[in-house]
Amino acid sequence: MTLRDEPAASTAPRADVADSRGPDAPTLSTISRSTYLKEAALKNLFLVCAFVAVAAVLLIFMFVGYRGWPIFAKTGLAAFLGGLQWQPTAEQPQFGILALIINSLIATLGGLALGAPLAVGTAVFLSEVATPRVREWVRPAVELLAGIPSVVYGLFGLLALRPIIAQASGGLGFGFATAWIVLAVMILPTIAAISEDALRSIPSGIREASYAMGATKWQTIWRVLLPAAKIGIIDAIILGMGRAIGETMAVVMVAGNAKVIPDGIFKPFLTLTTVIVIDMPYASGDHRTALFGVAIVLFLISMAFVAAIRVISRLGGEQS
Amino acid sequence: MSEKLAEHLAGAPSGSSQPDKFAVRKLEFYYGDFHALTDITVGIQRHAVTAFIGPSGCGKSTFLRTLNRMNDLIPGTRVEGSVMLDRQDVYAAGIDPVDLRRRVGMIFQQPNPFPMSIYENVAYGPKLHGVKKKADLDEVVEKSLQRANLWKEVKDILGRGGLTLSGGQQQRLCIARVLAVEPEVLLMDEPCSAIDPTSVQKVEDLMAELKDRITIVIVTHNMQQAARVSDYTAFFLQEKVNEAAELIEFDRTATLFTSPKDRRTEDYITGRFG
Amino acid sequence: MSGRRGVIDKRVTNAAALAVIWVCALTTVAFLGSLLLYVVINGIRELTPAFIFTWPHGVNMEGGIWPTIQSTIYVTVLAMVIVTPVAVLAAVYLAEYAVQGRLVRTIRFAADSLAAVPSIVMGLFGMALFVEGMGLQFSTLAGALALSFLMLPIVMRTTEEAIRAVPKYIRWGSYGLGASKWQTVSRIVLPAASPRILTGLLLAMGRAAGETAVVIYTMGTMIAAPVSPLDPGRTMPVHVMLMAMEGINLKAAYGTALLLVIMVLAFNLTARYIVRRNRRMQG
Amino acid sequence: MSPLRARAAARTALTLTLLGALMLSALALAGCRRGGEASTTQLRVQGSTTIQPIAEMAKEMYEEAHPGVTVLVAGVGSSAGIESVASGSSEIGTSSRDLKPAEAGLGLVDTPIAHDAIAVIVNPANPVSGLSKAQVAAIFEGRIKNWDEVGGPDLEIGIVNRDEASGTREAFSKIVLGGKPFDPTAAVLPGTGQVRFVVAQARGAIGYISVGFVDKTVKALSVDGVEPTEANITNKTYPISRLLHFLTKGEPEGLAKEFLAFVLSPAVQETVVREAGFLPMGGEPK
Repeated sequence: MTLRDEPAASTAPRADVADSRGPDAPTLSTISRSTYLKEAALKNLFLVCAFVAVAAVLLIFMFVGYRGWPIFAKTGLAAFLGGLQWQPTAEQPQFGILALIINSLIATLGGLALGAPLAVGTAVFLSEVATPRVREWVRPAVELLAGIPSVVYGLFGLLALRPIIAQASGGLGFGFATAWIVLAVMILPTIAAISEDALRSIPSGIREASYAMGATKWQTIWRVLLPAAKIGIIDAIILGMGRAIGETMAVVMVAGNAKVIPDGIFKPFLTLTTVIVIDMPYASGDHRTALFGVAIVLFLISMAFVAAIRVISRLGGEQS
Repeated sequence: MSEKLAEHLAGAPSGSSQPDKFAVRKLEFYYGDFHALTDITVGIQRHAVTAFIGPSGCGKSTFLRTLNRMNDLIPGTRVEGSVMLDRQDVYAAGIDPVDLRRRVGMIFQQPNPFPMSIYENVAYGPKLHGVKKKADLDEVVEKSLQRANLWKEVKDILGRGGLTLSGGQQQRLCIARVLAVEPEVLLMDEPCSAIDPTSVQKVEDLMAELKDRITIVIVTHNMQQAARVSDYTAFFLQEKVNEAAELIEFDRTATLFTSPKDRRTEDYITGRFG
Repeated sequence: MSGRRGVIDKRVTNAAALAVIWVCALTTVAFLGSLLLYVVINGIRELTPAFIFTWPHGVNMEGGIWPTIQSTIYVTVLAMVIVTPVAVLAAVYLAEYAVQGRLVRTIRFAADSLAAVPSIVMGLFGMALFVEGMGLQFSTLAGALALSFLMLPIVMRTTEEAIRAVPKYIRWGSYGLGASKWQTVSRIVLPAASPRILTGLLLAMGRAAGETAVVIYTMGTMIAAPVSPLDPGRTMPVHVMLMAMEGINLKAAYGTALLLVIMVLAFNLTARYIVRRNRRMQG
Repeated sequence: MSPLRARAAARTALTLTLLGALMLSALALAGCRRGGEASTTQLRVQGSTTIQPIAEMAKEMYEEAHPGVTVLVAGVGSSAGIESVASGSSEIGTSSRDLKPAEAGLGLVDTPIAHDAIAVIVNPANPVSGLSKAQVAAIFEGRIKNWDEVGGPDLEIGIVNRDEASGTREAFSKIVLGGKPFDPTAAVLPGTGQVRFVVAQARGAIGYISVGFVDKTVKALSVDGVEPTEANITNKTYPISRLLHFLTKGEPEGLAKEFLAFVLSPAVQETVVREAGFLPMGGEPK
């Protein structure tokens, strides 16, 4: 340790040193009114921008609701939601969307049943099984799958997949079977990406602890990692469901658009989203209002999914 | 104990005819509910290097950051007592922390050049404060880099990214960047802990040169460095976990290191704990 | 103890399960591969300069698809111009100014909800508000406004993440020089976050360029090359959809689809490239 | 320090002003309405997808002959076409069906421009080559479900219907089904080409499209023993046939009148209409 003999400059009188910042240094300035106003104005501007998101949701609800609610008033909510007959152009028009709701649910759940295991498997593969080299190729592939426009999935479904299904089933090729496959592929990247995030956020110490107790890779995945990532994976699946039930363009090309609950998975069907595409070009009057009513239902379903994710995440947060 | 220390500080070690640059009285500091610092009373000598030492987590960096109100940026912090800069309370109502920070510059442990060119890094401060003319900026940039002993190394590569420099050069770039706004005080928070030994030497030389015009406060965990560069040393200690840290001893560096008055200071500088 | 037999069972189960996981991943890749291959094989012959740069003509839209390309680019860029200031400043608020609380929770819930609104609903909303309510009729501006609602949550989220990823100590450096909050945000934080913000923007633009349901009800289906924001147009995805649904000129559907996929992938790949280059530059 | 401060304040003020200006201009843009008045250089033709081919080709030829004139053609379906011309958002509405009673009061003037016949099509592999009109109706109403009921193989019938926006569906429903409802379980496809495409690929399928779109991928059935040939259509022996219409709000005038005259001229009738698979009006009296 080398110590200096004397503190260098401190004790010497300093009055002789020319220094503008002596005791007469400028006083600390107070916050000027203009600075304060400026920063406050900016902060409020940003807040307004952030509030655009809130305003947007309210606007959507209000405008779609404004255009759609007269149909509830006219037919009654129960008849609208619970009616099986969608006969908007009949002489006695009927606006029951129950068949469409049921078809949407069947299409969504089937797509989910096919796509979710595949997606979670892919997520596990990416986070636990793949070597870095393989991962480097598979992950971008999954991400790109997410970027492909839904109309291209629809084109593929209509022109490539549907004829194959038609051959196999002897029917026209439209139906749940075709829609399930298309929807499964479409929701796969969403579910895979979020599940992978959930898996990768598990601290690696947990894996090592499991291996150290003699567990195989699969046991570690099945007993430790998947339970630990449960909340994230459930979120991912709900998000996937939301995407599937709201999907329009891909479904309209392979659904076949018959407004009944079909008596088989190779028979045409119409959903909440596709009825809008099919009917909008010629709908007028109550029919048009009813389509906005369908949009309200879709909007509320999607909000319910978001709320469900909130609740599940909060419950998960309390657990751990 | 602290009352005595305060009395002691009021008289000594100041042999200067000038008042302290900073005079801190009875400072208490809280992070939310956590009481981090208690009863700090100390005077920082003008045109000298003052070192804060102590084991890690003893609050010396926190204290340093109260001097230019950097802690304001952390939500939930609270200060009691007074911090006087040239006899003006920096925590008084209405004081602009932004202007304060221009006058009391700060260097951080991690060299933190902005992701822009060397030139733009140094010119950033002057531009903030309204210098616009290219010629003026050129002059400030050159002068500041020279004062930071970096000019020779970078004068031909001013357009290159600040992040392409070595760690030690980056730290000197940060010093040049601060010097460009001509601060009266330079707070250095462990400026040498993340850079290589040769660069440490350069930064230490720089401090000796700069203190003619600038008051320097340095936080260091390295006692040799404190002994080498500082004129005054303050020793901080948090005696128990979850208890507020306090200032144990403050004196001329030579005195503190050779004949500490407090048992705990002696234990620390002779390496018995910490 | 399960003994030797148990150990073997364990190994067999492990191998079988891992094989299943491999199959999942390979199936995923196979789907992507077959989809891309299908579009490429059917579309590549159509992709001639004449197809890209000339106008469609005749009964079944034979010839080129230039107006749809122009419409797509126009509406996407316009949507980006509309959404960027709002989304970026909103993200600045959330990342730099907001204090966690009810307000922030509300904003986040709204952004998540907005992201979850089905695009067909967004399309009807756009028609109700912009096309009919504001009297914009089917126009590029109406399409861009509706698309900007779609892009808002995406850009907000990626920008907020980008801003949060800027290290604290870089901000301190700026504050330590006497910069105000806005100076620090505008001159240090946003430039430092800009590569990742750009990435988010590109991803959102890719999404918008491929969107069908929103634009079909706001921009219309008329083949036109919009010049003024009030001109209508038919974007590429809408063209693909109409060609496929009409089913007469499938060649145009394939060609447009391939070009659309190339365009969207270009957005995605550029975004990935920017992230990667940026990561490398920052060490 | 204060001039510096002033400069900084000025800069911020500028930034804010610019931001404000941006928002204002966006609002201004949003506020101004598109002029919907008739133009001397632009003609909007909207309506039937069946007529789309004729309108498109005529548009190209007309634009070539009259530089500076733009004809915008959109196939949105007959009903939407009628609505658009009635509301003034197009100058000519095209329709492949007659006006409904409800539409009669809209002040629209109808000019027929071509004959169209609807062919009932099946897969080429289907041995059935002709049906009675009653059989066709029974199939599309869902009363006959298997080809063996009409002399074909034991094969489930897959009905391919058109969407309700389609003028073809409207005509088919009126002529063949007499207004009775279609089998609701039938597939509903929104395009002529898609119907043809699907029927071409599914063995048991049956659909209907304008004769103009029949090609060798599908087989057109004879109805009541009459083949859908040109002669049979123009002499009106083929039972499923109709006229195609151009509609204007009031008597056609200006650009709309010139365009209509052009469409009815032999230059279009003998080439475009034929190439599109329809039959010209010829010298037939209206």
